[in-house]
Amino acid sequence: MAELTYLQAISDGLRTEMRRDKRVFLIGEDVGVYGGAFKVSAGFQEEFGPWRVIDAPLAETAIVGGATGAAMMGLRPVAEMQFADFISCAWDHLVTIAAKQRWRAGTPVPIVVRLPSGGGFSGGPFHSQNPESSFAHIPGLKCVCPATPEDAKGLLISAIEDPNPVLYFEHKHLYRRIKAEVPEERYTTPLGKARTHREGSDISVITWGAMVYTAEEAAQQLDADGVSVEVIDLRTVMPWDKPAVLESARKTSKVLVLHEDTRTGGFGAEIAATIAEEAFEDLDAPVKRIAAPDTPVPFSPALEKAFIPQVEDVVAGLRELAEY
Amino acid sequence: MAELTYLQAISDGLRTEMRRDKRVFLIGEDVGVYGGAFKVSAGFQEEFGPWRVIDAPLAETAIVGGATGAAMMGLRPVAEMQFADFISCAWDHLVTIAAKQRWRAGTPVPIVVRLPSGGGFSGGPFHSQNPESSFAHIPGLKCVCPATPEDAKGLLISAIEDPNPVLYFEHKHLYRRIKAEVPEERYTTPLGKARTHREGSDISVITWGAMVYTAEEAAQQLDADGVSVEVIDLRTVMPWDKPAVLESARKTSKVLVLHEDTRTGGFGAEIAATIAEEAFEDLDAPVKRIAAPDTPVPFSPALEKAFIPQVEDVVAGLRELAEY
Amino acid sequence: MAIAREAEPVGSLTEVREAGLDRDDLLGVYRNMLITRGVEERGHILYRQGKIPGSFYTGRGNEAAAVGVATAMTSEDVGTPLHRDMGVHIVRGVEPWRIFANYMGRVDGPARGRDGNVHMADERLGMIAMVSHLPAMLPVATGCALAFRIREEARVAVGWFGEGASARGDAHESMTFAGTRKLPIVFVCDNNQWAYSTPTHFEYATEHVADRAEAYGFEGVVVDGTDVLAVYREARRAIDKARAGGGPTLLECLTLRMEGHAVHDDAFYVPKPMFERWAESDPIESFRTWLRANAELTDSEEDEIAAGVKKLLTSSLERAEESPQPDPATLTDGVYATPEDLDTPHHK
Amino acid sequence: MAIAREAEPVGSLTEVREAGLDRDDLLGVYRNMLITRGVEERGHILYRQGKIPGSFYTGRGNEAAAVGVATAMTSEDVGTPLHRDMGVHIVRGVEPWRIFANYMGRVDGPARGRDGNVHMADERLGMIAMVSHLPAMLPVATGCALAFRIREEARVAVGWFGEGASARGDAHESMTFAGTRKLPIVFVCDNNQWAYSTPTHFEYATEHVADRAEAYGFEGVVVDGTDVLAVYREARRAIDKARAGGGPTLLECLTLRMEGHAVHDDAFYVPKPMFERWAESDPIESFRTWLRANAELTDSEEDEIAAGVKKLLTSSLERAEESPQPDPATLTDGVYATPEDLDTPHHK
Ligand SMILES: Cc1ncc(C[n+]2csc(CCOP(=O)(O)OP(=O)(O)O)c2C)c(N)n1
Ligand SMILES: Cc1ncc(C[n+]2csc(CCOP(=O)(O)OP(=O)(O)O)c2C)c(N)n1
Ligand SMILES: [Mg+2]
Ligand SMILES: [Mg+2]
Repeated sequence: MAELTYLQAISDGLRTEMRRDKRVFLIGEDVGVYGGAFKVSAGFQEEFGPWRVIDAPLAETAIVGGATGAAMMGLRPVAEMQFADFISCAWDHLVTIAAKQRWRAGTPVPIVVRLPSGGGFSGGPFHSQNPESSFAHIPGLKCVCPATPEDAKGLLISAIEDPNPVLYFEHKHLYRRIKAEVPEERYTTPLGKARTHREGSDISVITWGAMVYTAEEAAQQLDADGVSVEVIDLRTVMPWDKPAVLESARKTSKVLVLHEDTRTGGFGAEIAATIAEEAFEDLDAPVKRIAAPDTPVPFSPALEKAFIPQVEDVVAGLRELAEY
Repeated sequence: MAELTYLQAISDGLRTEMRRDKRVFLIGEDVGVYGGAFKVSAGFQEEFGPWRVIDAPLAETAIVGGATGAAMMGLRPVAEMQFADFISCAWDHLVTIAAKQRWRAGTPVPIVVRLPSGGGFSGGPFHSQNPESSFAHIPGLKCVCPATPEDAKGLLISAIEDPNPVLYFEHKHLYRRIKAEVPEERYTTPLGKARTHREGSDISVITWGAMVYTAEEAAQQLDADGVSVEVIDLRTVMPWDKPAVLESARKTSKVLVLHEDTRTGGFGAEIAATIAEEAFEDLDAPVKRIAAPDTPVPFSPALEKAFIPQVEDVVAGLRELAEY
Repeated sequence: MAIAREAEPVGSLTEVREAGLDRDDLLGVYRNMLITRGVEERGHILYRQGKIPGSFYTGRGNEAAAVGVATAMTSEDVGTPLHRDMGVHIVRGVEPWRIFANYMGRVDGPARGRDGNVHMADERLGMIAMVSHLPAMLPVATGCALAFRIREEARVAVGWFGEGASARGDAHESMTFAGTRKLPIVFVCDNNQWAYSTPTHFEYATEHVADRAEAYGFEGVVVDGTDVLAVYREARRAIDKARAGGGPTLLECLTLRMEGHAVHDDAFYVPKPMFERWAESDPIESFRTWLRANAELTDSEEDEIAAGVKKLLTSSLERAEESPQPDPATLTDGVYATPEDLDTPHHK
Repeated sequence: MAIAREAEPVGSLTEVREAGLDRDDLLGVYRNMLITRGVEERGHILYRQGKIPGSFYTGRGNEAAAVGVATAMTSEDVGTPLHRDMGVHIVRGVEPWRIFANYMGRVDGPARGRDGNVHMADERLGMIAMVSHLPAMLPVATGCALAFRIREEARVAVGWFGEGASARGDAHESMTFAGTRKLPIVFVCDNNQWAYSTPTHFEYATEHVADRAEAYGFEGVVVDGTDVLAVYREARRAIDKARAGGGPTLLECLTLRMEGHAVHDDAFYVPKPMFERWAESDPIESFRTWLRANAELTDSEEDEIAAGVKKLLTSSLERAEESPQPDPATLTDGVYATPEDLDTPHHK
């Protein structure tokens, strides 16, 4: 095992698949000569050549729609958006064609779209968003949100193997900040299986992506209060691991749903509504949601701190639940 | 008062505003000479001329983005999508510019986008969708979903007056099916105020659009069981009338949230999660959701009937709640 | 000022032979055009009988364009035909009974009742099912061409779009990408002069849509879309060029949409004389005349073909009506693909 | 083969006078170019001092293009400048201290700390704040032009875009709509030859971006974007034409992006000789030379202007640093506009 950053683990997963399966190729703006805005594919064009690491024009619909066409012809495209925010430019293609083609026409669309997402470094309204909730609502799409380097690699390989359009949200704020042991060989991490990041018995936190670490820190603080907090890392938002979430909810009877995207209509609502419906008799307190307020993502650090859920916000929420 | 169809009420509202305020103009595909795919603007070009009823090229981003630019210059554009489904082609503009411009740059964007939406007549996957949930999640946008002719007119006038981007979902299946008295004079119906379509004391149904009539029919059937069902017509999904919903929930203690869009991550999740959180102590049963299953909208009548929530589905849901 | 090349009509049988069609092929083309129109005419009757749910679209006037282009494709090529391109499905071998079944929303239609109209394609026959959103299939067709380029296969993608839909960004992004990378694709514009009720001058400001090709670094060609042989020859040239590594072509087939946008539309906005003028160059009638003058088509051959088509359509209708309605219990099946779905010719 | 007109350099002072600039104007232009570069240079220092959160972009090499076009606009005209167009903000009167405040995320920046970089605009000065998504402001600029056309006002919209962003659908839809309706708009392409690391031949397949104008039914012009007077003259022509009802123009200003895409990028992929060649036609230096040769710019005038700019920048920096950080309590204010927000000059 080698110690890899989250970013290196993504590169490693992608390289592994590209070496193993010559159908896999990468397409995106500046992914070739430059190696990608975040250098995920640094050195790839040298290794795989210009027709497997393709510098695309600044044209997101051509990139993602082109990936779909290539996938239908039997390739396994991985498309990179320079920032997840720019996936809005390919929204129509994804919801109209990629998501529906299997169901309505029988044609599978095995594409992966890599989406550097999330805030925390003053990227402002267009370089910080977490748009997974918008896509999780569209039947036919899958949404993957790894939190750890190990999952980043295993989930990316699973996403590439998957016969469906998969949106792979890689959290930029974890890129270089999170480092851990990652197996060197190829492995897959199944889509739709949550991970218990931390076991606990009094309150469950359901979350994903960078918020896993926020939850972990908050949980540690609650230890001091004698409150045992379980942290469930969903890993994939669509499909989401309902059995694991309900099991945790039934065990602890108190649940906090936490995400970095804005609150109203965010995917946390789906999770909270499901728990409240299906574990109704088991709940000792209302399911609480903590999420970003309903605004665009602000640029100034002072504002961004108020926007992204902070450890102290989660601690306060957990205390409220503990005392309920 | 005149008896108008839902469609005539929309025309009436639009004509009223265009006569009153010369800043209001209509732009869309085939809205001029043809009078719009559904004839909402039949005769408008004759009355208002070709520069206030503009036949646009088949270019949704130019239409909606163009509306934004014109609005910034002081006009009050109303853009028509030929079908709500095609708004996916202007998604990027709406979420990236229209929704965020006021907050981040101080520039208000008073546009209305008219969206003929909804199913029920074998329109298939691309002429039947109800995409309001996708937009209701985006801070800065408003979503209006009238159910009655009177509201159709009053809410449209409010939408045009509103200084924000407003998505006005007009349900195609109500166009000619629903007819009622509509005041001849100009009036506004405030955005964000729900309407009690039917009072009741045992169960609340929270819904909007064409589902109001499905709920009403189901409620009538429950009368026979001696169960009194209240039907709340949200009228606008964003902003949504949380106080009215919570009040009804607290009164009846049992709630069914009903919508025509697909279930997972639909806006019903937000409503259910909010009720379950904020009226936790008042609930005698889990908040139930009835919505379309997570698939595209099917073409065949047999499949479409299984897709769109039917009166009997709602009746079954209400009975389940009544017996809880 | 036109920039695109304006193609000449095809003259003699010799010229046609050079372009790759022998006399049997020509009769086959004629037959396919008859089937194309026949399927839509019968479909229209079904619609009036209340057997087709939703709306109904035809491509009357576009038979030569669709059949001509499809005839120039090989079985290995791939295309994304649209709502005026019934002829493509016919040429590539979709049996008419399955088309009628699709119209009626039955399980044997390529879309199995899940989608209607011409929103269908038999993937095994090298087609990809269109969506309503126009021209959203062009990026997909471009991606097919990209796959052929990556694998260095001698295959070509054909992407159809209407002159109205040419205004949308998807057309631009596809042509930009295909042009910069010289991908093996032919962009075929069905220019039927109306986009629903919208005339061409509100959709583009050049004389021809094909005048735009220059802006993408490849050739634009305008051809009379009612002349099946001219369409065939130009499509063949463009496809051969793409196959040989010469990059894309924009081939514009000029026709008139001879009916309303869909069944509900009486096309009141189209000037009568325009219909009259174009009625004189009906693609099927023109080709019949040509065949009689240049390929010695006889009365009996003509009758035989017509009778064969009629029989085919009648039996197809019967078979389609026997196709079952989809089972509501299957509604939620297959929203997500399974690995087995990839066991198709393309996915190896 | 180029289709667009390639503009000549501006010769004499007389020619400039005819184009509408007297000697004072010329010195003003020179001063604005100095301020433009100065603001970005000082910004870069602030960035290195850790005072600017996030990233930092400059338009070095594009000063003449931005200042030249903006100088040709009237105060009634409206524009959507981008991340290389600092000069537009300067010409239209945004005070440098507010720009520094914006860089640093302070409340006195036009974006009040909510957005950073050059994502800012003073609406009262006829600009609309850009978004990151490129070239998403073009449809908005087109809509401004539409408003002017509907109200029959003699005003013009100017929409900026990069040569890279020209590949996206938004550019196409805007130009299509503006071309078919002959809207009063000038599309200005800042062609700095790189889109991040991507060279032009992967973004478009023509010689010039302006060669595309023909496809939209209007004129394309390519001008040396380092020659402020040529840019001014061509922008003025295009704007006058639009104002007079002559419809759009695509004006392409050819430059080189003289730095990396943003601060973090050392532009290793740009061939050294390319930088060297373009360094020889530095826009400010070229104009200074021209002014000395053609407008008798003296040493003392030059010193005075330089000193004035320096003083302005220094005091602006001080003032900006005094601007408060935004109050987190205000975060959720103003997601939705209120009717009072419409009490602006445009909304009457
Ligand atoms: C993106 C999009 N917007 C609107 C429509 C509605 N619509 C269906 S066909 C049509 C006209 C299309 O014109 P054209 O591209 O010329 O094709 P034609 O129907 O004339 O063959 C329109 C506006 C659509 N299908 N897709
Ligand atoms: C829709 C979209 N996709 C990707 C990006 C990321 N991005 C920012 S600038 C840039 C290059 C832009 O090139 P160009 O249009 O030539 O402008 P330049 O920066 O060279 O002035 C890219 C790819 C973006 N801003 N918008
Ligand atoms: Mg057409
Ligand atoms: Mg550039």
